Amino acid sequence: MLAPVNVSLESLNLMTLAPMLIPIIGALVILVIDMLKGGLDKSLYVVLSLLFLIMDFFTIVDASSIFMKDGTLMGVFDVMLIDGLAILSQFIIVGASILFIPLALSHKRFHEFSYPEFFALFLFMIGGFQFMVATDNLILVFVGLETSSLALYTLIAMHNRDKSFEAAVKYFTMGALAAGFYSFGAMVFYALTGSVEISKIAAVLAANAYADLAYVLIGVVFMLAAFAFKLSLVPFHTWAPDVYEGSSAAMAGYMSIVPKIAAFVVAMRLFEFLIHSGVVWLEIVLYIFVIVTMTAANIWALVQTDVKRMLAYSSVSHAGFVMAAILIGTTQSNSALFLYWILFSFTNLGSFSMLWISRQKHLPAYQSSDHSYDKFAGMIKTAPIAATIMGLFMLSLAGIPPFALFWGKLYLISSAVTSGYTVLALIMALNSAIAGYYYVKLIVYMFMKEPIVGNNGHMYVANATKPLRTIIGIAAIGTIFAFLAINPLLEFVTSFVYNSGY
Amino acid sequence: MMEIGLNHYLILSIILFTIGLIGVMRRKNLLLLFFATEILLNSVNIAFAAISHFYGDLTGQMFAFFVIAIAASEVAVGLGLLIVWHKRHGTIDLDTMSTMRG
Amino acid sequence: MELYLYLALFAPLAGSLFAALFGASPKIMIAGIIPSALLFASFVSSTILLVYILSGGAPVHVEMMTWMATGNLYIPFGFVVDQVSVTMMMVVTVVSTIVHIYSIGYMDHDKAFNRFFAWLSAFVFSMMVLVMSDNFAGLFIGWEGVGLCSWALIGFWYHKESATWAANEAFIMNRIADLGMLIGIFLVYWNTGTLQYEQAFAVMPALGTDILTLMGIFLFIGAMGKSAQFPLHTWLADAMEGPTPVSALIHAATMVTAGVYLVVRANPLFDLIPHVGLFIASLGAFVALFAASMALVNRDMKRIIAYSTLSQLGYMFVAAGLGAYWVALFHLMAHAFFKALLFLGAGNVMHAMHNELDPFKMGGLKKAMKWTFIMMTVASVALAGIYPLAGFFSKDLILEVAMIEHHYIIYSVLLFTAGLTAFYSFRLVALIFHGEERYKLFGVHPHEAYKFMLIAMAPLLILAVIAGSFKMTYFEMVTAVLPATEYHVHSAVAYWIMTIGTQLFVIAAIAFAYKKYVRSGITVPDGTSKMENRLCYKILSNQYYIPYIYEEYLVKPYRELSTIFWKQIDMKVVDATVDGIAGIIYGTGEKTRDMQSGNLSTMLKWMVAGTVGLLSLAVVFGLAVRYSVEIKAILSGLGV
Amino acid sequence: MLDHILSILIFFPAIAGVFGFMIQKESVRSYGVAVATVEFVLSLWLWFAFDANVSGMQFMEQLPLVPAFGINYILGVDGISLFIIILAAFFTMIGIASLTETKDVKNMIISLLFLQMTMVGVFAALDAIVFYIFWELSLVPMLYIIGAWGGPLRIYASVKFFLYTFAGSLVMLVGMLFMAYFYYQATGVWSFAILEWYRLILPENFQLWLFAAFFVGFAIKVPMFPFHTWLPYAHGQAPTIGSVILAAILLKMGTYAFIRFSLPMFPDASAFFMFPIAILAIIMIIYTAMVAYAQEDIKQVVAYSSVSHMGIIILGTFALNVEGISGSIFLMIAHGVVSGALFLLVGVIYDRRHTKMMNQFGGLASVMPRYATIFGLMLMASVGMPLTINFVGEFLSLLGFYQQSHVLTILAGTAIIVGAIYMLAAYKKMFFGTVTIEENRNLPDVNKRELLALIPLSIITVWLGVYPNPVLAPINKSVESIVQLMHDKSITEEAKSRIPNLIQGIEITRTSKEEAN
Repeated sequence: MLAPVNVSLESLNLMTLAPMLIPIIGALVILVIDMLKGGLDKSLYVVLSLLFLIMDFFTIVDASSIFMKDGTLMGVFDVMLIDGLAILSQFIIVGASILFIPLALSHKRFHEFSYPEFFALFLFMIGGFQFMVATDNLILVFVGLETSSLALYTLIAMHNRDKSFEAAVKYFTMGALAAGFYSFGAMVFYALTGSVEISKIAAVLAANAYADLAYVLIGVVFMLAAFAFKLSLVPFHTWAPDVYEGSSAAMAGYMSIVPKIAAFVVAMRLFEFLIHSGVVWLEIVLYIFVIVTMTAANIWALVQTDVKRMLAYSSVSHAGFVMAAILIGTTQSNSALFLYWILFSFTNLGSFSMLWISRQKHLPAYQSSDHSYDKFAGMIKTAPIAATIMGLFMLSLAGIPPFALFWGKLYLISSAVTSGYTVLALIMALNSAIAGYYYVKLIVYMFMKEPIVGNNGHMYVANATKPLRTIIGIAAIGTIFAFLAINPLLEFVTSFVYNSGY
Repeated sequence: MMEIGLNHYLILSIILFTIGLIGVMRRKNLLLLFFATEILLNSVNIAFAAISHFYGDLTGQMFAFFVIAIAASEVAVGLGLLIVWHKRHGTIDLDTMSTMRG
Repeated sequence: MELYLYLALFAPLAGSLFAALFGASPKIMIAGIIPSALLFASFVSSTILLVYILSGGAPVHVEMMTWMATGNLYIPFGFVVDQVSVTMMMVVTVVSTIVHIYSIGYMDHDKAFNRFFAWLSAFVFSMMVLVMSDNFAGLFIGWEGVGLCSWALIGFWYHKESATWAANEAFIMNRIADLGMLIGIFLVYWNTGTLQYEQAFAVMPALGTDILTLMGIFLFIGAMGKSAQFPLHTWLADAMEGPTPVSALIHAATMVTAGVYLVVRANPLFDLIPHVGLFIASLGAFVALFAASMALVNRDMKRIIAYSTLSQLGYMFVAAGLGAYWVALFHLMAHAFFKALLFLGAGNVMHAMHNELDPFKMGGLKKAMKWTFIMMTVASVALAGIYPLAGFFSKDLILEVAMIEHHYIIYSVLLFTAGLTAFYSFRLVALIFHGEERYKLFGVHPHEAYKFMLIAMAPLLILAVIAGSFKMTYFEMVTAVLPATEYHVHSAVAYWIMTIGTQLFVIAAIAFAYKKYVRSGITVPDGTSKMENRLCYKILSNQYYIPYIYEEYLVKPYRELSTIFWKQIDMKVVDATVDGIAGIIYGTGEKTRDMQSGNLSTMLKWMVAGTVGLLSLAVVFGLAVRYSVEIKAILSGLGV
Repeated sequence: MLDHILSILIFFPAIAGVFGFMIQKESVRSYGVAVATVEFVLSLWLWFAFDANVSGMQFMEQLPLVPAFGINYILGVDGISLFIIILAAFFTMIGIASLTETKDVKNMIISLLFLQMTMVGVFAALDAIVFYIFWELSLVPMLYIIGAWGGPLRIYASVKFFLYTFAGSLVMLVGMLFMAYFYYQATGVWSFAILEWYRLILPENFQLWLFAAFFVGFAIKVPMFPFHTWLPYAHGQAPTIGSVILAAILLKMGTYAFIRFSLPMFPDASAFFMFPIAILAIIMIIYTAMVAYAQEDIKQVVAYSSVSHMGIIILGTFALNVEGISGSIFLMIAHGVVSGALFLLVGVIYDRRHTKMMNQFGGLASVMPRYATIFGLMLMASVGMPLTINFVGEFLSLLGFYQQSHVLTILAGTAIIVGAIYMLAAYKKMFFGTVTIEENRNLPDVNKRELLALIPLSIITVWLGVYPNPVLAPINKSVESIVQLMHDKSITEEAKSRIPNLIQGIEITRTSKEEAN
């Protein structure tokens, strides 16, 4: 029989829940406001969301100072786990969200932003991501994952175009399949160890010295499939380009950053103990995943004609690149993962925002899609500053120093080198070179071609407003002056990763 | 009479899961596709419940409950999308859904 | 004395720069006069230096400044005036001063008068650097400098395809030899640690013969190019495309003798390697004969003289190769005088004949051009080596050297060549100045050259006559630095037999030439006569087909190979590989992008396929681990 | 101010470039000239303040950049880099001053100023990552210059240039990371400081791999055969100014990097790879010279001639002795001046006739005598006429290499022959003969603006040919210390014997020679 549970409030350590609760409360507040008085302008919701997110951010800052003092924090029946990874990833999640939400204040009116539900769902989604990263309980991971995913599907669909629905349905269906994989994988681990907590699973497996390796591997396969979907590793990536294309540019940029960091953290928690326990199979499979993902995605990105789709493939490739960190699994590589992702957030959000401000409602005849390359031809002549900034983001994505992403690549490749993954390091380097082509291709269009007749450059900033410009400005400054921030970031990230035991 | 043991449940679960997978691959109708994903999730639920019983531990059943809850919300979202799609296109055939490619 | 050294050296440079100032402007007289005056100053300084040296002064050695210094290498701009270089300085300044003055008249009507003097003086400067330098690097500066000026002057009339072609040929062929020279310099440096003559030669006796032989060979390759020795000789005849004063100065008197000068200068080296010396001498003898034979049938006045130069260079190399450096240098000097005279005379004829070069179209010019006739005849006599003119003293000496050194083959070749020399020289004189006035057929009205040109030539005339008398003074002087071997046939009888025999042989050759060509009825050969269709005539008139062979088997293949390298290899292999790699990557993308068919069903299948793939990998791996012991057993059983 | 003169040299043009956006379009050229002149004067001041008797680094600056990972902003110059920096400043100045582009001239000048920042940065950087930053960054303005102002194939050419060099330098980056890792293993500290790396003695097989990794990056940049094919396209399509800067400065980055990185860090590998590299260099020399001979476009001739000359530079570098390395550094400067001038000269005629095909010319010597004269001077410098700047470099490079191999030097020495062949042939086609094409009959001779660029170059060509010492002496000083370092560091017998020990000086080489005999 179950023993009565005696719970004291302190031992629950509700503080650990605070960061997740704030966006959820925020979402509820927005819904309540809408119920009380409908028809309010989107700016209200934007600012409200922003406020809650900033509050959220500060609780994470708070949590990080506690972490620095006391180390890893458990709470709520040890379900919540606030360690360095959780804090770092939450920083990225919330930070990117803060940068994303003002993008709703576009010049042109878009369907989704007129619904308060959009913002509520958005905040729910953030709460979901935060749950996902701040636990090592597979149930809570699942809940967080699905909360955020379901919200995300809806957010994509709310863009209210044919392509958006198509994208949402595709994403949704595949997500459902991935959810099935995930639960199956969790089931296998549960069957093997009788626990759904990663640390306990690890302990039990280690205790019997991986006697049932074949079964462990089956569990790993399904987990891997689920996360490969989320991280868009080839061949589980097929949703990515379509979903990016279907959703608004801003949303696509967001999707390339936040869901992935959440998935990376879980993958790190789940797979690294396996790799470190000597599951060679996983190492090989991850190796293959990493190489195939970054190379194949790069190659497909080469042949795209639409910038957003190209960026989608490029995001896939970046995910593969960063997956190498999990494969390598040292403190340096894990730090590199976070460093990379922080820098990637700035750059990628910046570039997608540039697409967002050039979003047209109606396509002129020469444009086959929203952001075809042709659209950017001769941009330097008509909109020089926008072109320069866009070029900057492309250079950063290509890994040209001293722009932001270079430092991430540098550190990540260095971690590969340090751990003896020489060939991997070379492949990573050469992939950066292949990637150079499609980033430069956009630069070529913008800087070296003549503008199409009738293009006066206005369309590049047609959707721009002050908040959007500010976000782009922040992204640009972050991208250019990253070199000043690398050292503090690196020290911060390394100490957090190291103190979490990764 | 054979004793029904854990293995039987697990085998059932795996069979159901496989059926679900095949359904996911074969079905062209969106609705049937959703059914297939439900089968997937529910097959796992069976396994969870059985394992939970086997260990005498409630965690598995808890997981199953969460899965049920999530499956329910998935259906809600999925059906929502499906309805919109049907409104716009009058069909829920998967093959109509390929404007984006490459 | 340093002042005079610098004056002698830099006055021509000043003249050159002065003329260059007006390089692009229309002709002004001053651009010719000032350089000539400066050259005269150089000549005077050289004379003062000569007197100083003659009066027993120590060699003047100055180090102007550092040129290159790195590592252990130290190359200064150092100049030395010793007995050898002062001789060369005298030759150079005398001939060039005369040629300059002569050119004022000769180039009178040329648009590029100013440019001509700029280059001509620049040449003299380079030549002075060449002879006065106290190290191999400095020599090389002059060496390349004269090559450059020669290029510019051969191609002076750059609108003429043949001239520019000849210029480039000369330059490139010289470059081939210069590579040898360069390698020789490297060898000297890495084995002696210095490029200064004095130090380097001081170390050389301690070096192995192999190294010294290599050094000698490579340095001599350099000399072969500049002095147009076989097989690098073709450029010299083609170089006659340049204005005649250029031929006189560069391609007769000075530049082409630089090779001889090099061997003379490097005598301590060549003394150590007599086998190389013998090779040099043999080649020299061969060239002497070879060139003379081509001169026999040639129908271009200037080319005939050029071949004769080539032939005489062969004589000089014989002397130098056999260790008779002072003889070589002496012949060099004497030859410079009468050959320059001959060329300048030819220049006069050309002027008179409106640039006609074929002696068969001339004839009987002695009436119209008395002084030129005299000068050219004297020069030819000197060339033929008739007593008491300059050639006798120098050329016969070389024959004696060959005899005394017991190289009888060389001796006989040289002797035979002497006869040929006399023949073709007087064939030329006869065709030009004697016989019928065939030029009238071509409507030409010849006239004598400007008086000052003739006066300018006068010193050469005098020198060609009296240069032999300097022999003893010269000998005493240069033997201070050169091996003082005196060449005397031991018995007086033998000496007299040899000398008189040679003289008779030569005179007979002259007489034969006159007999054959001073007669009426000589017509311009049109390729129909019996002689012209003889094989040996064809071989000779086609210069042994060597230019043809070079063109067909070197130049053309080089051009074709270049095109193949570019179009086939660079574009189609190297570049295509690079583009191919890029193309493969891009093509893979194009081909596989259909994987993203946009169909949800396919996407789901990919996911399931991926999972199943992973699963099967897992199973395989799991099985492999479980049965690893058995697998190993099986594999070892299979001998893996 | 002297304490930070290098930073000023690097960032002054960049900051000026940023401000340049505010300048009126018509005035921007004067602005550019002014900025570049100030920069040039600053660089001259650097030379003036440079102590030629010091072999080590001068004007060092150090700021932490990413100390946690050992990346610091370290700058410094020695005799090796000093003159290339001055050359970069000089060429930017005359390049802008003689600019004839009129299209988007503002963007052009701003790009040039940024390019200048990267060029100076590369040569002043003493931290591998800082070096790498400038190295890569230099691609961007060049990409733009070629791609936006170039010929018909400009986009292909610029992208090829970019990707090729980018790919190569990424391999180099991996090598740098390895090097830093080895340093970390040896000392427990991360560092990318080149001077720190110098102190590290690596086992031979590590050296070989690292050398290969660095080699890929450098060889593509140089460009060495068979990685050279981007260069003719880049040159062929680039506007004049682009070619000038590319040939004069950017190519030198590769050869400079060999001397800065490969030699002192991997002396054994350098000795090990000396012969293969020398053979590549010889192929470069002869093969590209022949390819140059086959060209129909005068600019391509000059472009391929660049490759050919770079071969000699490489050869001199891998002579591994003071003479050769000094010579190769000097030849870098010399080739910069001469090829830069040649490209300017090609630009002159291109501006007049809008064609670079040699068969469109002929007889130009009579139409444009001054042009022909300057071209002739540069031609002679290019073929290595003594008393011109190139000769000093070529002579020393070949002289240096002769110590290592007789036969290879003879082969490499054919450079003076094949070089003369294509150059004279080109000159003949363009300048000699009679004017056959009507448009050529009244071409104006070089004008004042062009002379502004060409005359200083001509003066330098002759001045440094006659009196190279002001440049050669500081180079020599620094090279001696590098060679000594290499000798001390080397561990294999092969390398010890190949690299001279300067402390005992020539005695060693001479006795070993005699023994060999």
